[in-house]
Amino acid sequence: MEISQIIVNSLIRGAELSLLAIGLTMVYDILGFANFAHTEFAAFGAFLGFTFNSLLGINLLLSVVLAALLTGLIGILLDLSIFEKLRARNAKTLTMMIITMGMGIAIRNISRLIWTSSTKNFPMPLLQPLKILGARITRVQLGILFIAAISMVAFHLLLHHTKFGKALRAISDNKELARASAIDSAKMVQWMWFVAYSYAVIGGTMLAIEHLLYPRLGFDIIIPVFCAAILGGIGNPYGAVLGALTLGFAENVIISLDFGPLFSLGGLFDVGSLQLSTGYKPAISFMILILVLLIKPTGILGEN
Amino acid sequence: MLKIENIEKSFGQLKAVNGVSLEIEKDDIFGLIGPNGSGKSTLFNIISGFYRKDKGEIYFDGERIDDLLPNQIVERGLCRTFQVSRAPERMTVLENMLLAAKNQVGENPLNALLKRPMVERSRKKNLKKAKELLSELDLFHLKDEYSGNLSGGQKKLLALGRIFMLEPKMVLLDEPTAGVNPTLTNNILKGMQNLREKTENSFFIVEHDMGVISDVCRKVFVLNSGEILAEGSPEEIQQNDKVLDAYLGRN
Amino acid sequence: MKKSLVFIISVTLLISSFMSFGTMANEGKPIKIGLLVPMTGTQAVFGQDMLAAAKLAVEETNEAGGVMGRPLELIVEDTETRPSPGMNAAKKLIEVNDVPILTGGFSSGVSMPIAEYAQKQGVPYLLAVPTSPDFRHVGKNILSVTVVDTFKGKAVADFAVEDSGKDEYALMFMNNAFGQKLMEATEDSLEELGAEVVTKVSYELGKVDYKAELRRLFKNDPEAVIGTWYSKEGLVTIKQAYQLGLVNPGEVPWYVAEVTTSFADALKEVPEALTGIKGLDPLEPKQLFSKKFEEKTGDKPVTAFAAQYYDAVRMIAMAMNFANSTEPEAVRKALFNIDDWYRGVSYGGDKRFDEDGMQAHAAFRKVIIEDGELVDYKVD
Amino acid sequence: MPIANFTIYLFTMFGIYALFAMSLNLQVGYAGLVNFGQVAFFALGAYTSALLVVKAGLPIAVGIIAGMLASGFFGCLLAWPTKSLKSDYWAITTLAAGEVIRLFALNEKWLTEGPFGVMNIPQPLEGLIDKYYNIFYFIFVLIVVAVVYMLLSMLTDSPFGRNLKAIRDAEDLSKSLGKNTQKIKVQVMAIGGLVAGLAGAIFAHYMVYISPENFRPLETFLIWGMIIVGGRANNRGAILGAVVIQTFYVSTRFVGNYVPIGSDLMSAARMIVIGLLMVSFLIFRPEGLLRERKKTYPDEV
Repeated sequence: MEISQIIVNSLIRGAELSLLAIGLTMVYDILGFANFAHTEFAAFGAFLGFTFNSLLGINLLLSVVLAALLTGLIGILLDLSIFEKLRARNAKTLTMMIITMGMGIAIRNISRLIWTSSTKNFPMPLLQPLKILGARITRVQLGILFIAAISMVAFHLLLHHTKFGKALRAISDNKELARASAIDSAKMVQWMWFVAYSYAVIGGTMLAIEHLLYPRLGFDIIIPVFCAAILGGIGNPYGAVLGALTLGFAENVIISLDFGPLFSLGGLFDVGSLQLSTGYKPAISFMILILVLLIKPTGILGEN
Repeated sequence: MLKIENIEKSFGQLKAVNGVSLEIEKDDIFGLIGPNGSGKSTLFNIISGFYRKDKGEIYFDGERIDDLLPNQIVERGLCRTFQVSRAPERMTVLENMLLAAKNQVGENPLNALLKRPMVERSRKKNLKKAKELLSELDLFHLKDEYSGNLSGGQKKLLALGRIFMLEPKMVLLDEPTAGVNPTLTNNILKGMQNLREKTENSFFIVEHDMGVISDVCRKVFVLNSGEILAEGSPEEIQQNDKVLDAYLGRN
Repeated sequence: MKKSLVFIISVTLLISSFMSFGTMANEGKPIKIGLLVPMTGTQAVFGQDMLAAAKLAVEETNEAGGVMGRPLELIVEDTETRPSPGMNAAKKLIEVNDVPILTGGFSSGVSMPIAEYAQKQGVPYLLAVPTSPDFRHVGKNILSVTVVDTFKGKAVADFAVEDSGKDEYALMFMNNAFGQKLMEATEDSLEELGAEVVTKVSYELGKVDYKAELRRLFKNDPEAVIGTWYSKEGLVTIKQAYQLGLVNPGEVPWYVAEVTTSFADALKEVPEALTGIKGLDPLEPKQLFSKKFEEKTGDKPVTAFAAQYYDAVRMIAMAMNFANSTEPEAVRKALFNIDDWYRGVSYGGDKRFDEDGMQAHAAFRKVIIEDGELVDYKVD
Repeated sequence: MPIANFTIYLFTMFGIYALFAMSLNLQVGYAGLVNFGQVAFFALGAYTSALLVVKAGLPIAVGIIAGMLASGFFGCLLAWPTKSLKSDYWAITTLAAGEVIRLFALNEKWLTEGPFGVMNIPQPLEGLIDKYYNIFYFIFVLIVVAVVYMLLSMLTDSPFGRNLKAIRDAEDLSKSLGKNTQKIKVQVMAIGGLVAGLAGAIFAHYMVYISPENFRPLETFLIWGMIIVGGRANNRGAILGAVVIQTFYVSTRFVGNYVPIGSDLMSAARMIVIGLLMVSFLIFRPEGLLRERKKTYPDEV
């Protein structure tokens, strides 16, 4: 495959995953637990957007924004009704993690109950691809890259030019201090859920638009998203973006590599072409995850 | 007995411990004081193997220990407590004591299944010792209470009790009386001294309460900004100008 | 401990009471047969369709006087497209509901253990959809209304070679029992016809991204593509193939083993991407069933599987009437007697069994997709 | 006797799930190691035993033991790179590992028969006992559950079990008391693996057929539901949880006969209930139905 095609594919995959990984890494960092329901809410939000768009006939962009806001609100509500209480009770991260897992199972099946298991397809014009520098890319994919870029710039501005962003970074830098200081951390945490889930919905919708929308979508991307977040170093949103892009690249390269020459030991044996079975594609992110954990568990951008 | 040479440790930009050297002899109580953020806890964490040093060497009983894991350091007889006492939520006080006992046969899962009589014998022995220690520390009445439910002071006493189950050669105590009411503080100090006399081991105490230090310690080290500022007897320290400026002067 | 004991006992009582309800109802009038349908899990999409067809068959049977003068009733159990729940379902049907015969099923992987179990229990199982050739050897109680994979593989290979005259083929089949057997059969037939298979791609079900698989498929520059999909996977694959610029049936023709199954969704969602793709579908004589089905449900049957479910239920009802009994062995034997009489609606309608209870005949319809419609196709 | 058969089948499955849940309980309840991929151990036990018996023609007992060992070894292997990391990473790694094992079973046809699954798995003593085989197998499972329960109780009551709880409640304390926590974690993953592997092997020889479809992540969630509802750090809780959740799961089948609700909806509703049960138990009754028992030492000295 052309190297330009690999880059384009990796960019698209990375863009979709990063919007999901940003929120995951924030919550993980500030609250100290891995949220296993994160990607499930992304899928749920995508379903909401789909409903607004194709059933109520609202414009697609507006539908996605509405769905993102709504899912963000759900995030706030869940924090108020569940996580805040558990934090007050000093519940262990283990408890929190299992709760999110249970929540994920429930959300996934609520989507199934409402929208059934059958797949949904965002109404998008099906067009032959454009050719840019030898790589094929569709208009929809270009749109996805564009929106992802805008979302990331917006996130950067949010982090550096708002009171919320400053407070968030302060807490991230020194959790003990932030708890003692006057920063209204409860309110900040709720904003954080809002942002995390809103971004997750944008990412989830982009995935659904490019591929398909179905209730198990959230579960199917949980490992790559976690992998991206850990690869980038937990708590570092820029790292998450970098991690997502790296993962996207690794997935595309490994699946198209021909290991034949490697195992023929310089032509000694004829093993023909030896490629990783595409059935193992979901395992690539796992392998990378294990490698990262073995070599540098703090991620590429993390400190030791 | 414990010899620290030129230990350095940084967290990102911050140099927490910057070239600390000190030596502690056998069979006595030593103190380490310093203001908040002076690197006391970091130093303790390095000695006990919880943090990796960046540079320097540590010797205990003539053996180099700065590359060992925490449990390996404990095996050599150097034990520690924590500033914020750890107290397992769902383990009773007595279980806490039994947990600390050294070299239990039943810690190996195979032994636990196959060598039942030996496990039983070692359990009886440890149980006896644990109960005695609890009585001495005045915790016996709480033996079946979950350690998570104890008060801060009681947790510190329990931490001391656990340490003595381990029969260490040297103990690192991280602020053993911080946030504890005066009666319990006395209990803790008394218990510490009693036990030390019986077992002839050494103590190295981090404290910010000068009173506690001067009561029990023979020699005190003062740490400031990651460096040793002064060392000497409590009296000498209290009259040292540098120390007064840097630390006591603020009080 | 006491508490848990009390609990266990009450649970047992609860379950038994449920079950006794089941048996009490069993002594009532209707004659019950067990239907295994995947209503959840990876193949849930087809479940509704097949169930509706089976219900239509029951309705028609009852309008025509029922079975031995008694109404026919389906007991429907969900296999969840997973072996364990599938087994639970079959056990419940046989052991609790005491049905004399099972039918339905979908994936061979799910139905295989059920078949083994039914064989042991002496309860006939008339397979409606599963097509693995291995069912032939399970035992006398296992019968089928559909043709095995070897038939289908040969049919699609013949069609492709005859129509395109190409020599180098790339195959893309799902990684489950059905897909793999079909791929084997297709490959064998192609090689017999002197053609070569240059690439084989097995894809995992339920994924949303088959770009890597598609790139593999075209890696060795095949002259034609043969494959089959389930509805959801078919939609993703064809969408992405189209977006990658890989669908040009004028240059590299595509042949699909089961068109409606593969593209039920794609025909609705992305008809433009399918134009020019050719393939096979089980021949439904005169489309009578589809018309009835549409009248009844308002929709056309999504796939040809519906017709197979319909056939299975009608054949069982007829066999019971022939045997004038619901005794399992009698029904099984009667199934071999009705097959000359019954005109089915799937695979051309000839439902004669061979000595192993498998189908011996099948007729396919050759189609080409134009503007989202299946158009009859004739090889020149 | 059809109903009796079905009941015996249900109770046999209770037993298999009870073993499975106890294995998870040891890791989660006692040692606090979050394992979201327990189904991988179950699958390894099942496949190893099935393949050795079917393909290599080894005796069933050898197959079962090999299944346990394979699964226990996998526990070590998985624990090795993660042993020094926070428990969150365990959760993710194990979740992913569970899927990798299933993908392996699905893709390596030369070994596992891929999607076809392994068929005609022999059953112990199947020629000898004919009519009452169900009852025989049920009793066999019952005995295994009892033995495993006893052994696990011995373990969790021992100093080893105490070390596990200490790692769960205060890992750095255990380190400061000289416990080699990394080694203990590897040990507990291995033991949990052995038990899950045993459950898997028994399952394989009971079902006579296994395929990758048997080992979807759903199974892991079910046993999580079992130990959270039944009670963590309590082996009786795990058994009770297995009975409760499995009963709930199977009984929805019967409800479907009386309440007109689509089967897809029913299955979704069923999983919603299990998810919500997990959440609400952790909030309102975190200790589960049977709480962890306080260990006291009566005055005997």
